[in-house]
Amino acid sequence: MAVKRSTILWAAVVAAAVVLILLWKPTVLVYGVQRAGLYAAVAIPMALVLGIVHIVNLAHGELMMVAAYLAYFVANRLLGLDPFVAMVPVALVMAAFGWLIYKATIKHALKAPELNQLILTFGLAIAFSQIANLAFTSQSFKLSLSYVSASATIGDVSFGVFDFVYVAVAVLLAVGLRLFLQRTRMGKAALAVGQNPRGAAIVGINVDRTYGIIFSIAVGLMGIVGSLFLTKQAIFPGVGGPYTMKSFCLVAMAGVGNIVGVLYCSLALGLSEAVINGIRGYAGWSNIVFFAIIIATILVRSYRERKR
Amino acid sequence: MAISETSLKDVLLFTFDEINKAGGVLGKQLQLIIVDDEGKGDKGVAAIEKLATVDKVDVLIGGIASGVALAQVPTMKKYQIVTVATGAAASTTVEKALGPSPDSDWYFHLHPWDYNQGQSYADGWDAIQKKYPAIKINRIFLAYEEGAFGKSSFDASKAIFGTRYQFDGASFKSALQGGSDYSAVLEAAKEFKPDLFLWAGYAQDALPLLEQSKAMKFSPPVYLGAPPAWPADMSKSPLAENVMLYGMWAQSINDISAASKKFYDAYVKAVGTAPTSYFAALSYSAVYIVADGIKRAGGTDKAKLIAALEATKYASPLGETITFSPSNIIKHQGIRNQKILQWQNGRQEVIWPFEVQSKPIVYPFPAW
Amino acid sequence: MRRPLSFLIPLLALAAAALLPLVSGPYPLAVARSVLTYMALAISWDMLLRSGQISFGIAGFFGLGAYAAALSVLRGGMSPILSILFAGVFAGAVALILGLVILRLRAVYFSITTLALAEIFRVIIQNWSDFTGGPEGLVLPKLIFNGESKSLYWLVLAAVVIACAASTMFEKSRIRLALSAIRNNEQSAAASGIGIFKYLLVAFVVSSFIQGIVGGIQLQGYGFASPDAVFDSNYTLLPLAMALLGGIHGTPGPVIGALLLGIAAEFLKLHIPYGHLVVYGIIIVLVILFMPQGLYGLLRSRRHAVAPVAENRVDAGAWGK
Amino acid sequence: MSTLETRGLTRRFGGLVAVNNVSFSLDRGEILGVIGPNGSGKTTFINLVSGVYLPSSGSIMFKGRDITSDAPHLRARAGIARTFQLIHPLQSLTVRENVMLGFLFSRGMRLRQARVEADTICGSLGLERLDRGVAEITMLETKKMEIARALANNPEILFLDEVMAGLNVDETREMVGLVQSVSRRHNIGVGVVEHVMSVIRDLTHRVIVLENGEIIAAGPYEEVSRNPRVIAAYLGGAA
Repeated sequence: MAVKRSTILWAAVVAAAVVLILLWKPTVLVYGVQRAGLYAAVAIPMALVLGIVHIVNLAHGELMMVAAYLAYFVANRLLGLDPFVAMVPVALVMAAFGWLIYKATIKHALKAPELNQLILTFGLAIAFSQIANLAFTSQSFKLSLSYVSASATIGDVSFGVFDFVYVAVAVLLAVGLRLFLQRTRMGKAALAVGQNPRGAAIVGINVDRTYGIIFSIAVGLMGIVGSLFLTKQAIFPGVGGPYTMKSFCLVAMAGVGNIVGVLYCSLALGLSEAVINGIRGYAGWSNIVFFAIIIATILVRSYRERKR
Repeated sequence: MAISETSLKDVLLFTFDEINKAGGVLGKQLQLIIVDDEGKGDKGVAAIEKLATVDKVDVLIGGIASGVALAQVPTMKKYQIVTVATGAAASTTVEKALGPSPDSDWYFHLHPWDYNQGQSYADGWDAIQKKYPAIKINRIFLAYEEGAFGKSSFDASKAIFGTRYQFDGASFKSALQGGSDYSAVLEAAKEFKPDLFLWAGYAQDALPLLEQSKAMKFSPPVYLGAPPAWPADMSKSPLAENVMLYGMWAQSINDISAASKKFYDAYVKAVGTAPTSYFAALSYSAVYIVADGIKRAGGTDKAKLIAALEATKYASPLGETITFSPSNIIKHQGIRNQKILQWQNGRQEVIWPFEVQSKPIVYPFPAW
Repeated sequence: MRRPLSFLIPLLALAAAALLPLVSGPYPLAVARSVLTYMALAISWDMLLRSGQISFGIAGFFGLGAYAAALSVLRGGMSPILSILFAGVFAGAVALILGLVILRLRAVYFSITTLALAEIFRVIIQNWSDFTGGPEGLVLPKLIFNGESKSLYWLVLAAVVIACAASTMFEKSRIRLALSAIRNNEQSAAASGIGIFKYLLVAFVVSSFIQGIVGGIQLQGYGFASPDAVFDSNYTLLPLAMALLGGIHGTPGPVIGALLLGIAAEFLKLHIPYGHLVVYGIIIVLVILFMPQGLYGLLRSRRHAVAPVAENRVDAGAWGK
Repeated sequence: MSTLETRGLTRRFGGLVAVNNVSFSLDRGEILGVIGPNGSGKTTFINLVSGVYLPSSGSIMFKGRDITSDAPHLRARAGIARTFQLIHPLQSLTVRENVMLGFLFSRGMRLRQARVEADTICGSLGLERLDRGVAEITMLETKKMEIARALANNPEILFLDEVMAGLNVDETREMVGLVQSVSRRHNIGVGVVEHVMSVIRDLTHRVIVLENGEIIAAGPYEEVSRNPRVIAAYLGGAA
């Protein structure tokens, strides 16, 4: 009963917020949702890694950067593929790259304290972005694709609709991963490893291989996300950094291992950022909203758990 | 911060090479020592200390980020090595820290200060409106990135345009800092209905801003950008057509300036691509100004070199002859003018100053 | 044998550090200044880490200290030295107030909260333009000691001495036992009468105080503060990497780590002008892979021939809880 | 009035009632057995008394004072000590340092004094070479250290949570003697949670039996062990 009541309460709060935004500035809703889609799409692979391999990958955003460069140079310049087509080979190459990173580095730090893993991936992040800097300089590259300016007009307001692709991909990723983890043999094994690696090893699951596959899948997904990112954004060596932090925050807010939760949290953050952005003269404060909401969520949850 | 220090490095390398291959200065080869400041204040200070005391250099060239320059000023003041600065536009901080003559006479500031730029833009738009009666500008909107660069652009623009025009602005998070969405600032701009829409951000913002403007059907009569560099692919985008920009150098100046042509050819040969930022031409100029100064001073004696640099008359690739004269605080200010340019058929064409105009202005900016 | 030696080495090191300006030029001093800055931060971070709490908010309190010092001089007319102290007290006071709330959090949730707080400090300062100077920052009319290299160096060294002293005090007193116990197992610690919250608060406030002091010194030594410069995430990540490379849970580790990484960074820059940061990143990766205990940990375990225990990791990892 | 008394102590986790309406008392010098099948709420009960959890309802009185909502470390200082079922010694500390903690933080001694006291108490329990890390000592030594750590708090009440688990027959016998002498010497009321019935029989004066969080029987061991409800509970628990 208690669960139900709180769900109704939340639904009411959300509905009220939506109605208020619609009355005030309907486009804020559109942009908030789109923003949320991007955040979630980038964060979900990190949630997967954290939930199962129990590693906070500080090179997460940098992997997206690598994928975006890959999509830009190999797929677009050499083969002339659209990013939506290029994402397939890029994802495969990235998955292989992920496997390599796992075997060469992550694997050897799994038994160490989590701090070591943190610094390890931090080192990887520096190396990736600096190699990109060395190879391509810090100048930015940007594709020109006419479809990213796709527009819709309702009444006298026009807004971009392309970014809903992010939302679609985020939902697909979340649902797909959930199905994978709950329905497939591999996924169930991964879930078991994530919950209790020792126990999983005892029942005969190859824990190391499972970690490797999950990490590789996550990096492969970053190939998709990176290609997608390239459609609309300019790329440069430092492009990934801020997304590492955003994803880290989102994943922590959703709660470790909660992939679908990332969707809700992204939505909450995307909307509230868009709202603050929509108030003239206060756009600069929207950054605070992101972090304030995260802290508030974490604190409320911690106090509630204590009470329980 | 936005500019690649590596591309700047390439410019310095090939310019030194060029001078040395032509016999050097006073029969001697110029020696280049590069230290990366990593865009950080403390690294920048250590770099100055090293160059001053270990390498004992005669001249310092470079510096783009105001933040680093700010950290370096006290140390530079300590050694008072002759410096030709190619960046650092923030007058309220950097110029103030340098202080007035004679304590800052060793400092030759090539790049315009923010108020120089602002004044230059004001002059430019006055002149353009006079020459083209069809162009009427009453309302100006500035979209600026929320960091130091954008905020100082806003402050300087407001001071100069705020009194004569209807002026408004709003900030956005640059893609350089992880921003991805310009909808709020564009909505505010659209509502304001500006005659001139200006944005002050980084190369990373250029095309996404245009794309989102198109999606939102926002097409002001003048769409103007003022980033320190443009993305490499800008010319390939159909959206770039007739976007206007502020800058100091463009390929089109090659048509009217032999110095520009020489710089451009050398750059393409050494780096492999066309320059994406006017800082390349600025750095190139700085090296030639120094070489020329040493030649006229007959060596690197500080007092003589400063005197020689004061008398600089360098026909630069920027399409203007560079001389030094006092600015608001310091004694040696080089360039004051920016140019107003416009993308036409994938090329940056100079619109103003009219003396170096390469193409007439296309107005208004076409609606999508 | 061990006692006088463990007493002597730090003293000799301190003497050598204090005398460095008499023999070296301004360039090594400038490098040393930044190495010492990171060293003090690394030590302060480690002091909280001994309780098991991993802070990602070093840059936050560092930046807060820098701004507190700048504003106290520019708006309050405080003297430079006093402003540095004020910076520490201010950062400590903020830590005290925030600590009352956030020290109930553990593991990744505490880490992320400190990270978020640092970002919140930055955004407040960036947007509160009228008071803080906004994104363009603040410039002091002149540097402390008129920017004289040796004095500036000694000033930063003083911060390191303060950090070492506080850290040693933590190590030699009951605080070490309390923090170690809390890190190992909070229920056991409480069953021995340890007031967990109180000791966490002490460690958090003291380490933030030091970070504030270091921020204040940074401001006085370079003469300006801007949100991008003083809240730079490097002020969090580098000290963290240094402490880890040197070895955590003690004073010598961060000291060794800062020396090693700080000097390596500058050395690499001189010898590989293009791409030194790539090598830097790779070094971090290699050290973590091959010396997971850190350098000092390696030395210590050699000497005692005891298999080191990876004590921070609990079965599925502390992040997993 | 008894030294420690609970009245109607209840703790719910979500829908599950782990401890239900437990009222009991324990006096100094008395040794009480707490038994019951797995999952009957024994450890939760100790966790409630020592303050790891707060009760959903009911109260805890210690020496006539209501300590129901006191923090765990304050209860330790007041005189309620405990050991843990899943022993988690503090691995970064030596054996001596583990034992010193209570003297330092519960009794507020200085380091030097705490050191002397720790050595004394360890000596009385037969613990030697106190500079060793806790990873290097045997199971018996670990158990002794746990008791020493608890005694360092100068308790009036001490709860031992399966302190015999993992010991062989001889070691168990030694520990039984140790607990008896500790209780007698320091006049401590001891609550013993134990699975091994022979230990309960030899050690305790009185027994309470928990099933599904409720007390289903109380009294001397001989009496309780013949109680049909208790036998059923154990058989049911085993089946």
